[in-house]
Amino acid sequence: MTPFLRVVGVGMRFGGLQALADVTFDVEKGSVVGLIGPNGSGKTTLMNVVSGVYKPTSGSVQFAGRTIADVPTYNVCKLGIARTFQIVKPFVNLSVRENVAVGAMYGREGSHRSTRASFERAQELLEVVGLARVADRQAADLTIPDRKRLEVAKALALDPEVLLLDEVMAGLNATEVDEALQLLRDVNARGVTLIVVEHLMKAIMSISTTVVVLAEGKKIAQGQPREVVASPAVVEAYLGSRFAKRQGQLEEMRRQAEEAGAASHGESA
Amino acid sequence: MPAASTGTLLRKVGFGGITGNRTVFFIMCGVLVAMLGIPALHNGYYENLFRGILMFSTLSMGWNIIGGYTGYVSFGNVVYFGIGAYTSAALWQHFHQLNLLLAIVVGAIIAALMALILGIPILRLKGPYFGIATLGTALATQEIISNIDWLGGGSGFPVHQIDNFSLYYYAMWGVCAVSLAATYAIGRSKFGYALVAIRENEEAAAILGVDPTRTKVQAWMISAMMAASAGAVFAAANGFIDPPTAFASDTNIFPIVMAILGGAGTAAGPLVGAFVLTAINETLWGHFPQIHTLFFGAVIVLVVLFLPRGVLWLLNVRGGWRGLVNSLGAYRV
Amino acid sequence: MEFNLALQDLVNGILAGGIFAVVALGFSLVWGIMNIINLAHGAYIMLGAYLAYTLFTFWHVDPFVSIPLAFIVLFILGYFIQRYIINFVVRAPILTTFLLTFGLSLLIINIALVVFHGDVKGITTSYTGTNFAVGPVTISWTKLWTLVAALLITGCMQMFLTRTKTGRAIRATSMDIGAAQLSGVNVAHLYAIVYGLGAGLAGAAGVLVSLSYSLQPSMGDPFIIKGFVVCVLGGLGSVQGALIGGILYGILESFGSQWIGTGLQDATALVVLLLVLVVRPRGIIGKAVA
Amino acid sequence: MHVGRGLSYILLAVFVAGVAAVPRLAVGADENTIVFGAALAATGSYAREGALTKEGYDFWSDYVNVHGGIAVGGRKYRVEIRYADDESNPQTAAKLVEKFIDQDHVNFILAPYGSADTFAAAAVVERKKIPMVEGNGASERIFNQGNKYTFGVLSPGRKYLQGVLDMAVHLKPRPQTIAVVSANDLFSIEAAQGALDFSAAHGLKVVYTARYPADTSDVSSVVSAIKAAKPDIIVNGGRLQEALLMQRSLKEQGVNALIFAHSVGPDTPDFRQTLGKDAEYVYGGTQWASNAKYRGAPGFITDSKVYASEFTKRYGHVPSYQNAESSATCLAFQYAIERAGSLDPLKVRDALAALDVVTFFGLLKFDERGINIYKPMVVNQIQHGESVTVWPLGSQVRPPMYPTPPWGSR
Repeated sequence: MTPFLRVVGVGMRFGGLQALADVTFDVEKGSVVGLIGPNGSGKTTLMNVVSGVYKPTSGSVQFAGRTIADVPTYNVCKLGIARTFQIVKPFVNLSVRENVAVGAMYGREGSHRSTRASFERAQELLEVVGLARVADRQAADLTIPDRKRLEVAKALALDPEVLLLDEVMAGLNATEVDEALQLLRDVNARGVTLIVVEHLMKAIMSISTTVVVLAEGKKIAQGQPREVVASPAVVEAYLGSRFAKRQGQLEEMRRQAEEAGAASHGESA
Repeated sequence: MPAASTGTLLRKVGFGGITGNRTVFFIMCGVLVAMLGIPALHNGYYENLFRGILMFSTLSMGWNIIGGYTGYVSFGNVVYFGIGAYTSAALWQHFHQLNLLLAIVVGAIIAALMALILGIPILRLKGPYFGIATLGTALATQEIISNIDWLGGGSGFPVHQIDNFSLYYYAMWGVCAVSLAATYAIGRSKFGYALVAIRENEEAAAILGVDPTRTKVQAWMISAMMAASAGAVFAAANGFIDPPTAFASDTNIFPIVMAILGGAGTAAGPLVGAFVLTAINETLWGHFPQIHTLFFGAVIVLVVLFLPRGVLWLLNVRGGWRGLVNSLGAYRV
Repeated sequence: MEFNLALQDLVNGILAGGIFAVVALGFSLVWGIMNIINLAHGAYIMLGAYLAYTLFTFWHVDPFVSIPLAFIVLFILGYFIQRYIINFVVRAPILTTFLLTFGLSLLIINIALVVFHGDVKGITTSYTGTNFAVGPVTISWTKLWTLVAALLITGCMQMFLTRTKTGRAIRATSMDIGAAQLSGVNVAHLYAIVYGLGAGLAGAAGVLVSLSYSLQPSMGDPFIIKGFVVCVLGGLGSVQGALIGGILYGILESFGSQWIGTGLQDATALVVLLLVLVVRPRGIIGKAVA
Repeated sequence: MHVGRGLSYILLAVFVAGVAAVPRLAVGADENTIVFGAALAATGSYAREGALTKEGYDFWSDYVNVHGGIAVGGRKYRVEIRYADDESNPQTAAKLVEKFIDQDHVNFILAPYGSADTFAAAAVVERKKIPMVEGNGASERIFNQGNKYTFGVLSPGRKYLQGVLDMAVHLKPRPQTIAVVSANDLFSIEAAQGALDFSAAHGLKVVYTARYPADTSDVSSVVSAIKAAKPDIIVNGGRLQEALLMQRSLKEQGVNALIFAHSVGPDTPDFRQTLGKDAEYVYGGTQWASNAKYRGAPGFITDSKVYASEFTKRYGHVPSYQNAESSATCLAFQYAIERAGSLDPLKVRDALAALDVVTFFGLLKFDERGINIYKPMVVNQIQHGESVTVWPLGSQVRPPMYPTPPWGSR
């Protein structure tokens, strides 16, 4: 069975800058892929490529039997891919409900949904993301966390199969992060595949089924969150080589100490 | 130095949908219906004056679709007004057809085609470049038509007038009513929200599934049809059409000032603007025959400085007078 | 014979290009740096022309001498109009400033109509119309000196922008208004200077126009759209762009009128504008501006 | 209800009242005054010519009122002219004429300046069945619409340049070739067409013809084409601005010819003042000249020299033909009203149609379409800074200074 969404050898060059180089990974249906990496590693660029905003200079993204690069930006959501923006892009002069309603009108099921039905759908989603209280306020008057919630609600209004979340938890306090994580779990539970870009390790660890790590535009690791985080390549990418070497020595010493301890007690603890 | 997006200027006023303040909308519908009684006065001057208001309201509503709702400030809608006028004149001159309805329909279709052909390349431009490209189209079209002998060349040609002159008034009323209804319908429809989404943030709108190019071209075609239908009736009512009359710069600029004065991006804004501006112009002209245009320039300056978001915006200015005053400095450096 | 005619048109175009360059330079400064489409630019051109006419008729001041005078008078007028009127909406969207300058233009033109009346005036100096022949081509002295004056004006402007402190502050503000403010630039004052320069250049261009063309209150309006076309051809905010664009436009209009159709003089230039805009929305040489 | 809402309702109420109370000029036309409505340009591109027309109208009304007014059925009526600015815009002209008739209940209409504005006004008076006389719209098209209520005292546009060519073919050495150029507007095209028709009929070879945009700011490429064609006669159809621009460009490119002629310009004082010595030798067709030798009927100034001197005393400048044709426009009404013996619009219209009277301006007689094709036009030449009638021989004051010397040797 062909995988749900495939990123095949994607490269992105802006003039001299090679933002992405030969990134390849598959995404299982219903999974949650955590996309991590230090600043400037190409995470947001990859999101733009997957969501069809950028056309990759090499390789392609395959989804629902189509190459995303061939699909015009405005039809990508009709295939089932929705996304939020790292720099939020609300319709400033429209009310919060209207912002979400536009997604409901032009998303995947938008064509056979009347204006009234779109507004009702928008109201539902506002309750889901906890913005019902400000439904009639102008989007311009929202706080940063609320604007992020609005981005999620607008993306959900497109009835997506795959939801790309670009640092929706940046700038949230602890309780807000937990609420956001719970929201994402609910959305995922309803069968929506998620690709999450975050810097908060705690969030990524708890929600991702698999993790992909980027550094300087290259994929340096993929797998279960626990293994990936421990691998020296990832540590080196985040904290630099010296630290990785020392951490490797520490790891080595700890393992030798355990072997020595086990030998002296003669039986496994 | 990125200027604030047109959206911030065209802040939605009032509640419920993007049609603008509902009470003012129904008041204006009432005023429009009341205007049906004008011909009964048998005063040619009033009929001419109010037919002018209806014409400019239609043009202003036409501009409002592309400039107010979609945020693409066009300075070339007079092209479609001219096309409508010349269709009506050509139908009479070459086919001896005087059926006004036919002239309106044919004029609207030709204008819509022209908007389609012009729209695809020009609507890719942004801000001042789009504005001047449309202004350039208006000037070029006027000069090209004045060199086409089949269309009367530089000297233009007459349009035969029927005796029951009030017919032109009712025709213009009909065109205006249809435009108002269309604007209100658009304001409540998905298409309307697609326009407003493009005005607010075109890239985000595309992400949400709105096809920018197709939607913008459709908006400009509707805009063109409204302008052309007004032009078709004007040509017959005026009795004579030549390039300067059909493509006058007043017909190009006044509808924009009216939309802004009334409150662009709303349904009733253009109508309110047309009334207020005509009232100002008539009273100025009545009392200062020689220098009324001078005062008119001053009025435009004052309106833009103190009422950038239109009369309807006053309905919802928050914080009373203080809100009004400190919002004036919003764009200072 | 066709070749001689083409040569004459080329010369006509270049000679006319001088005026377009100065007109475009003022227009380009205000647009490039303040993102304002200045529809009152035509009115300032008219004021410059009438100033030259008044000085010439009553005090017999030769128009070329009144170029700096017109520049200074219009600079002061421009400075105050920007500082106390346009500054209110200088950061407003393009629509607001477009309408504001349209209202200002209407105001100024009609004041001039009241003061100078509508009759057509003109300046006829001793050397008006004198010309000399170079082979098949006839060149008018007035137009030649107009071109020389235009080159001088653009030269001075270029030096001002690159050499002087204020000039550099202006260019800095155009790149990033926030950064400029942080580094101590009083932007309101600076914008007033920029708008003043734009109006001053329009005044100077007005004097050049009054040498070859007749004067009446709405004489400035055709030059606005031409100023814009030259800005697009030559690119925004650059002095060389205005000069090259101006000469290019002059040639374009001259050839367009001769070989495509005398009645299609303006239409040809506008069609070229549309083509350039659609192909390269930022002008041929210009740098991209927000 | 916060201030915004209250304010806006007040505003809505104000503007509705404003529009409703649109200025109704108090029209207490007491019984023995004849009121004329005149929509004239005070602003816009015809502002200057509109002012000249107003001078012509006022000069006539003051003269008539001083001399006891117009006799209608045994009673003397004063005359009053009501003005409004039509912004040199045909739509405004039409609106104002409707206002004069329906709102101010004027008796008759005096036409605006310019062919397009007159055309729009003609359509209105036709509907309202109120006679209008015009003296400043020379386009014959106005009279090809079967209008019954519009009369033009002036000769039609095509005759403006024909007089010059009629003179040319009678001069020695007889010019052979001609270049005909014109601005691209109603009047100028007709003037140029008149010249082309005349040339074809009288063996003048047209070596170059072109139309340039009206209100253009540059004609240098047209002039270089004329220079290349080397014509004997250069004829330019256009208004005052176009005449100035063309004459200046012709000198700038050193274009020489035996005859330089413009349809409008030479007889207007501004042309001579602006061009100074460059205006010398230029010919122009003109409806009237102050040295014309007509003997007018009683009731108004009979001799054009007296008209010229009285006018100059009053306005401080020699009357141009626009002033004279405007006064003649009112004269037509004066004689028609006296002959009709009533103010009834239909009777006055019929009197106008049958009018046949010589005035200081020349013969006032209208053909069945309403235009005065019977009045000959005179050809003036600027000689030593003065506009002098040189053709036809009957009204010649001084012979033409022909041929025009090259620019270099003036």
